[in-house]
Amino acid sequence: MTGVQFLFYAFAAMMVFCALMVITVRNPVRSALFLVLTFVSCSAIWLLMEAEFLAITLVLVYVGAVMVLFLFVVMMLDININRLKEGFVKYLPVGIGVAGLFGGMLTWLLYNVEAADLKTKMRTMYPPSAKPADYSNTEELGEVLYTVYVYPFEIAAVILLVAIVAAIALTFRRRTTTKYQNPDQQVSVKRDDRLRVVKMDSEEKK
Amino acid sequence: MEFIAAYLPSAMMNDQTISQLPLALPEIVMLCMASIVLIVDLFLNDKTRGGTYILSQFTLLALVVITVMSFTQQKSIAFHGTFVRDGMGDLLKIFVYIVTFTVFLYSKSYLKARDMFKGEYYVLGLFAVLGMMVMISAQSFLTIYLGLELLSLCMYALVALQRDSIIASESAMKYFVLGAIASGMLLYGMSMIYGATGSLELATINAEVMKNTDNIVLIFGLVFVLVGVAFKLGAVPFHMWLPDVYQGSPTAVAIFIGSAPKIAAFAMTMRLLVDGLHGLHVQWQDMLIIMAVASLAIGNIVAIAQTNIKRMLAYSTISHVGFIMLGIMTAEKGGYTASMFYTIVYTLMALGAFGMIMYMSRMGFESDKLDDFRGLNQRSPWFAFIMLIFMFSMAGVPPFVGFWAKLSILKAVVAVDMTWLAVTAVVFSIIGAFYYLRIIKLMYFDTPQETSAIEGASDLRVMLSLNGIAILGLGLYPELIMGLVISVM
Amino acid sequence: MPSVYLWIVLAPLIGSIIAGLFGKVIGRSGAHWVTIIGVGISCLLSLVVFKHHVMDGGAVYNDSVYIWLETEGIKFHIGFLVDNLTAMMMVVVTFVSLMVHIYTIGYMHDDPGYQRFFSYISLFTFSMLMLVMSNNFLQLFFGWEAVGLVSYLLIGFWFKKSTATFANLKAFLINRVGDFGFILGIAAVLMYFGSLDYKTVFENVDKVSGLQMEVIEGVSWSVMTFICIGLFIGAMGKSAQVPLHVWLPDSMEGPTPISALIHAATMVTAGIFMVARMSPLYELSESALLFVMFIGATTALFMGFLGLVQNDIKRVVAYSTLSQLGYMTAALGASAYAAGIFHLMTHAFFKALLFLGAGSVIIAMHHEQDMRKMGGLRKYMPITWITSLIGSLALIGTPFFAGFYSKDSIILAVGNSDLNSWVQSYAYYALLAGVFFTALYSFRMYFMVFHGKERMDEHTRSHLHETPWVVTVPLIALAIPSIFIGAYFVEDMVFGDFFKSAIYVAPAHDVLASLPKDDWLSMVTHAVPFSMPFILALAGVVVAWFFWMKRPDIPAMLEEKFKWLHTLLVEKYYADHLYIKLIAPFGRWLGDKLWRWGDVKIIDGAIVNGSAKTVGFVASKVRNIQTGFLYTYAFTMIVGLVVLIAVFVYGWDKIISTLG
Amino acid sequence: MFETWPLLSLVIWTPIVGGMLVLATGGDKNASEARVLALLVAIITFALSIPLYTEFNTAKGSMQFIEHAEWMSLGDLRLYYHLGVDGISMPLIVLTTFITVIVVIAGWEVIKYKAAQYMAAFLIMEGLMVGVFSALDAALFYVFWEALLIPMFLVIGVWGGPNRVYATIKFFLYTFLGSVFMLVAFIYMANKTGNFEILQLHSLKLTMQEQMFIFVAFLLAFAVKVPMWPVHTWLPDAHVEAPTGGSVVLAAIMLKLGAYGFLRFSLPITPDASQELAWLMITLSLIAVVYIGFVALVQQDMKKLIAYSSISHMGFVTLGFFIVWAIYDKTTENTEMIITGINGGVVQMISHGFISGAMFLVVGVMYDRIHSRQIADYGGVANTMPTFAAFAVLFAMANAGLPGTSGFVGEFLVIMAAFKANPWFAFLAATTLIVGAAYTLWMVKRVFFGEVANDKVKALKDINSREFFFLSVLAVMVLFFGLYPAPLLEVMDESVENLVRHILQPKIPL
Amino acid sequence: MITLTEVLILAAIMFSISVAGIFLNRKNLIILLMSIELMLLSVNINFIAFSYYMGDLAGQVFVFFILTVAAAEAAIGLAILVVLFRNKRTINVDDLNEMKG
Repeated sequence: MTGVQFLFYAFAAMMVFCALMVITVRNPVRSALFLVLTFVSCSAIWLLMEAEFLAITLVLVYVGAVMVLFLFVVMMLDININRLKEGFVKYLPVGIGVAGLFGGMLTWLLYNVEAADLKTKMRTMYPPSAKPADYSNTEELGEVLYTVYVYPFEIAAVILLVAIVAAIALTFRRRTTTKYQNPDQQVSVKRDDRLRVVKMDSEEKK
Repeated sequence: MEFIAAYLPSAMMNDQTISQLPLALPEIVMLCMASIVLIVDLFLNDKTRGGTYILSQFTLLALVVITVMSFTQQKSIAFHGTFVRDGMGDLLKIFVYIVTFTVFLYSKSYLKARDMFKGEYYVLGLFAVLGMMVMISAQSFLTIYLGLELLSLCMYALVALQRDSIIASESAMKYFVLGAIASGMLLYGMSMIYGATGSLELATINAEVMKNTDNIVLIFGLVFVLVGVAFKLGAVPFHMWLPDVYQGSPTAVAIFIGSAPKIAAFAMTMRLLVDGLHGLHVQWQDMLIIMAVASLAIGNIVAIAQTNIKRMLAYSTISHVGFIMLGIMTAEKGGYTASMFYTIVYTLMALGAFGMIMYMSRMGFESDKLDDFRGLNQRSPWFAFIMLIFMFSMAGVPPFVGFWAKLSILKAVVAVDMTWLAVTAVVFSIIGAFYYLRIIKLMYFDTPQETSAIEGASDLRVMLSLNGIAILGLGLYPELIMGLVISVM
Repeated sequence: MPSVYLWIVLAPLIGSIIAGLFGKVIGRSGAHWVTIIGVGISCLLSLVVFKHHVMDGGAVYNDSVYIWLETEGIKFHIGFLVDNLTAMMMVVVTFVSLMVHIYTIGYMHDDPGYQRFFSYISLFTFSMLMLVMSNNFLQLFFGWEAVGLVSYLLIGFWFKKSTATFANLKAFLINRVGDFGFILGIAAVLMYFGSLDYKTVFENVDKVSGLQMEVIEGVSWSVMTFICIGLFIGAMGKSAQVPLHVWLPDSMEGPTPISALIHAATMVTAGIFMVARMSPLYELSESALLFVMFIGATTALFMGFLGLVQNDIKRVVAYSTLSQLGYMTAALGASAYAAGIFHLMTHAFFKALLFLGAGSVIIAMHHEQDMRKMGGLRKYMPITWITSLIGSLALIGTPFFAGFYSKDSIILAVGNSDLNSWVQSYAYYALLAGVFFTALYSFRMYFMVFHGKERMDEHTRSHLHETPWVVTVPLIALAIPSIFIGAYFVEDMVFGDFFKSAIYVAPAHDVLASLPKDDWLSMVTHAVPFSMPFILALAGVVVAWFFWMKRPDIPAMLEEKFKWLHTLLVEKYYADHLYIKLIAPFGRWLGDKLWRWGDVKIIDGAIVNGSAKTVGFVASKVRNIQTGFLYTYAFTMIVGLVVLIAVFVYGWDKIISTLG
Repeated sequence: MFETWPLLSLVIWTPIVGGMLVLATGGDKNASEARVLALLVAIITFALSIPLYTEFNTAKGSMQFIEHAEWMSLGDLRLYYHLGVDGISMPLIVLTTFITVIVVIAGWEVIKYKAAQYMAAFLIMEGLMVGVFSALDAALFYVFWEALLIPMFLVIGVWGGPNRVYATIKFFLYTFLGSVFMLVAFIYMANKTGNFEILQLHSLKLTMQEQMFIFVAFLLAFAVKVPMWPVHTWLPDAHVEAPTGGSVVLAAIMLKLGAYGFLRFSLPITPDASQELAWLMITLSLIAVVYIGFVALVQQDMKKLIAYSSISHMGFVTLGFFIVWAIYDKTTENTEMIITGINGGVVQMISHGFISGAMFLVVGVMYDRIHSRQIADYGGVANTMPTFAAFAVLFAMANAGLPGTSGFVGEFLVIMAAFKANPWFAFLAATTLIVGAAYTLWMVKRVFFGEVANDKVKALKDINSREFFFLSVLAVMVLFFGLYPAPLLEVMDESVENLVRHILQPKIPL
Repeated sequence: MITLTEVLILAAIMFSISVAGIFLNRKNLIILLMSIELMLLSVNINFIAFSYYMGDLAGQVFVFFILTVAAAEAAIGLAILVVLFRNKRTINVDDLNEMKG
């Protein structure tokens, strides 16, 4: 077993364990934290596969931003944790069955896939030789991202914009109980708005 | 476009990309206008919100003009194989604009009555249209996925837009979770195909697939990709979101979900299966048959048991999707033509049916129960007649255009020697006819529960009438659309 | 001449239409005038035609008026064939009809449906003329059904009476049973001859006579027999032969003039006429002839029995009509067509006379028809009495009266028939016995009505008087031919060549030719006093006198003693029961079951609504898949995915092989 | 003067456009205008249809008054707006326009609720029915065929009786069920010929197996419409619930569509399959005649009774068509009586149009007064409505197939032809002489004869001039075609001969 | 050396786990959302693996975009969750059954 192999298996095992914990632990906060761990292990594996930029991005974006968002929401919403895992055991066998069957099918298939069925450069299942030392994954990605993939890149920008708009539209509440002043209205007030002259007939004496 | 290039750093785009920019003019205009609408809306208050509406509608009309003017039958691939401009795409886009325009028009009074007449609806709507345009013009897995997500994210948000509605947020949640799962599966499939072909571009993929059409990894990937497609179309068994979302979302959103995205989904299916994976048609034909028959069965049968018309329309959508899939299933030009025709016709009918619901609805009253249609003929004979046109058209009764749509699909199916499938389809459409008839029964044979006259905005009434007349007129002369569709296919 | 034929037919039709459609405009007298004039013209012209054909020996007229329809070259005509047979029938029909028209003025005097009645009987005259003058089977069938229609309308003339509407329905339906056979016969004619014109058919009989057909697998029938029996079934219906006789007695629910005209003189004899007309066909099938003879003889005897136990005056006459029709039919069976037609003619007069006489009595008795409440009417209504007596004597075959000649020749013919079968001897003895019973019931009626104690109530008796001239004139007018016509025509018709080509008798069957050629006087001298028929008739009269004049206790005693026999007769051999209690209820039962089970339960219930319900049920179950729970939805998607993978990646065959 | 007129199009579109105009007159306050307009349109259409008869060249068996135009293309299929009539369809068209006039008059004062819509529905239906009879493009035919369901569905549902919803949905689904299979068959054949031209389909070669499937598909469509046993159960329900006009059109014309379909499609397109399955068709026809006759006998509802009698009578039509094969002797190639059978069927169609229409109008006249269709609610109507009773008895007799009325002609010809096929066919068919008379006249007896049954009957008023008009017009027609059917036969004879020539040619490719 | 198959199998296992998570979680919507993240992660692993073994950068680019979109998706998903919680006061999956049938 080479070092790379060892690292891969170690991180893979950790990742699978953490993923399992994500879906099984009772407390959503813990789930979120296990998810962070999953991502970190994954990031390590990606590093093994020379996707340095993405590995770092994963940690930065996911662990740094998305998971924080999750935690934030989990904590913001006052959730009764005890109720959340009810019935878990009841569905466990079915869940394991379905997921097992599914995973089994996938695994078995992939295990038996012939190299010829995959378009790998060397027509082999083994990784290519290591990149030269001055190779920069980030640079290479950056180069294509703004040239070849400029169109998708723009779309991705729009998607983020939509996410912003949508998130605000959904969650931003103009509190109706709060009173606001509108200086514009205050300044442009007219006499008729404030003053009303009421004409009344004089009362007749009886 | 030269002047744009002059102000851009040359590193950002190479010359080739810049010279291709005019091809994406509709997308560029849409993006700009959507952003402008977003910004303009900030400066508008509830009284002047009409500006957003008018601007949005103007955008759509302008896009119709732009796309028509630059209409091309020429297939040109741009932006390093991520974008394609062709006749089919242009035609579908034009219909997307028209449909969206109608959606906005129908929804206006509905939104006003529910304090939802806000900029978000239009901004998200326009972005969703942009997403559809991207999907329609996609020529790579990447753009398909991004377009799909752009569309989906807007839709998720739109469904939840009625923030105080329990069912709206519930259906948004369901839609979101299931949609995310579906796109996860789609991506998994894409990754497998990527692994087997080494490319994300459909043209290259197709070339690779042709070399080895029974590659197990490809088929494996195909199954997953198809799940994504089926989900978007709403085919059984990936249809479960549809009824809940249709029912739960505000009608103004349901009409949107129920119409234009079907065109985009059709385009996506065509791009993926035909442009990209045509080599695997033997496999996806069988898959489509299974899903199409299941859709026809479930859609038509379960619709019978519905009492909510939006939900019923959802099931009816599922059954229509079955027909659309049958056309694609033929893996022949005739079938694609038929499917495209069907999709367009279906959106027109769905628009009308939802438009009727909005026409009937009032402040604080959804009018989405079947019973709300009781005795409509006594309250408003003209619109009862319009609804009758929509229902019979959906049921596939001539002389309405829905019949021609079904006919062309059946023709395509029979042409590939699958007459049994055509027979299956018609058997289910008989069952389906029952629930359409039931609405007509309610409108014409029953006495109204309330007799108050129905007020509807005049623009809604005009448009709805036009919509109905279009269904009838196209039924008498379907060549109007059919000719276009044939010419671009 | 053609226009004359046309006018003979059209005159009554026009009268009928005017009286029917414009009855209110022309009023009561207008109605009877217009119809009487119509029928009168018809009668006069018929006499002209008779003279032309019979006296002057004019050529047979056979031409079509217009083509009814044409299909693949087969032309169906409306046209006339006038020969001696037709001419004779025309005279009989129009003459009796004219008499009945006149008589009706008196009989229906107070009836609100006066115009309608005249319209009907004129229409009847038209229909009957169409029938007898037809030159093809189709028109024959037209007339056949048209007279049936009018009969239906007239029996139910008093439609408020439920018995009347019951009787007319019954009459129509039983006739339809006959027509059923008739139309199959016509169909066979068309199939084998390729035409329905008499002329073509008769000219081609030789080609068809040898043909066989298999209606039931393995049993081959002669085509001729099939055709003849088919047609004869029609005749059985119309001429009320056993077992399709049950409608005739009930038809007496109609007004009496109808009974005289339709149900005695003309319509019921259509069957006889038809068979005579078809003689070229019948001659080729001995089986058919035997069948005809058997039916005729049976009717003649057994219907006569029934006359004995009836107390309704009209019914007695009705049963006697049945019996006499049986005689005619039997004559046809013996190939003695001429004799049959001869009897038809004489019978038309004397039976019409008897009916009108009975009607006259009924008028006088204020529409009381029960003979037990009559008696001794002789002195109140002399003309009616005398004419009725003439009628009765003619009926029983008293020498010198019309009925004698015709009836005697029939009995002789049947007796001499060469048909070698038990049927022939059965028929002969049945007819002989019939003579006795005819005399017995006829004179029973005669005595009960005109002689003996006056059993009517005081009120009726005080009003008894002879009926007005419109009633008695026809009686007299009919009484005259009832006496003389037999003697006048017997030589020509029975022994001579009166009918010329109209009737064809195969030489082998020609019984009439084998009889000794007598003139009318020698016929009488041969018969009196030692011939069987004469003795039997005389015996009948004597017994009748003895039983009902001298010792009325004897019939009562016999009635007591042979209770079962009496009941059998009163119940008309339970034939009505067969139809009303068995066949009709069976039809309704069958219809009910087919409807309730076949249509409502199985087709509608199980299949139509069943499948609709099944779909609904399935829908209500399938919709439960949509549980509303997110995980079910996701689960469904996953299951769908797994299935697709299993099927398409692993393959059906692989999965099945691993499972099995 | 009519040579250059697009007569068929005019007859189709005048009532449809007119119907729209009537619809546009709006609510019930303009009912009288709507009625007048509807009558005007109906009469104009009838007038336009008359030249079809007068200008028709009876010596030609081929299509006449042809109109042919490009309509559209469906993929590689061409669709044409192709109209034309032959001697079989032309009389049916004239019958349609005639009956519509009667129906408009019959619904004059009776229909008070949404009169404009009622009239419009019938006018539109008229145009569509004429379209069905004159279409020479199968797709066009199908469009008219199916579109017809819509107005009829509404007519029964809106103006019908208490159980109308069940009846009308049953009617719609039943017929829809049948016709979609026909559509698939059309498509199947069109894929072979490249278009839907009926006349080209006639000469299409098809293997036996294909013919079998196509025949069965056609059978489903047409048998439901005729209706044949056992797919007839929609008819009694639809008839009972439909308003009088609906029943009249349904019985007088709609049922003929199915029979017409057999003639125009099943027989010439799939002759070999028809021959193979002729036994089935004959059996079903005879079951219709006999079985349904008995069923009619026990009906308590007048309309139901007449509906069943319609089914029974239509059995003669199909019998007349399908005995072709039993008559035809391949060895001698003798075609004698084949045409007669088909002629009989067609004549029966026309005549049944008049008679059943008249019978339903008769019931309608009574229903308008007493609002009951139950036989038991009547009795002795002849006492209070003598003129009406005379008409009723006349039509009843025609229904019972009395010679001299049009009801006889078709039955007679069919029985004649059936005898040639097999005496047993004729035997069974002829039982209708008895049973048909039994149920019709029994009903007449119970409804019209006898003492006045109750106060309602006692209060009846005899028919007014409007009712007298339409009943007498029908009576004249019934009698005219009974006494002189030759013109009818003359018109159709050549066309039927032409058809038979076609039928007798095997279509199986060698 | 790690083989491609091993990586793909790892991704497949991750995918299955996420599926199990979606199925098993009947109470907590947040965990459902996390499961979806897991699913996307497994896809990403696939892409990276293929990209690595084929020496093709496109896979990595795709992953880049998936990450972007997933972030946006998470934002919207959580926004919807918040809206839902405000309306229903629960994020229990079992309570999401206003509509069915």
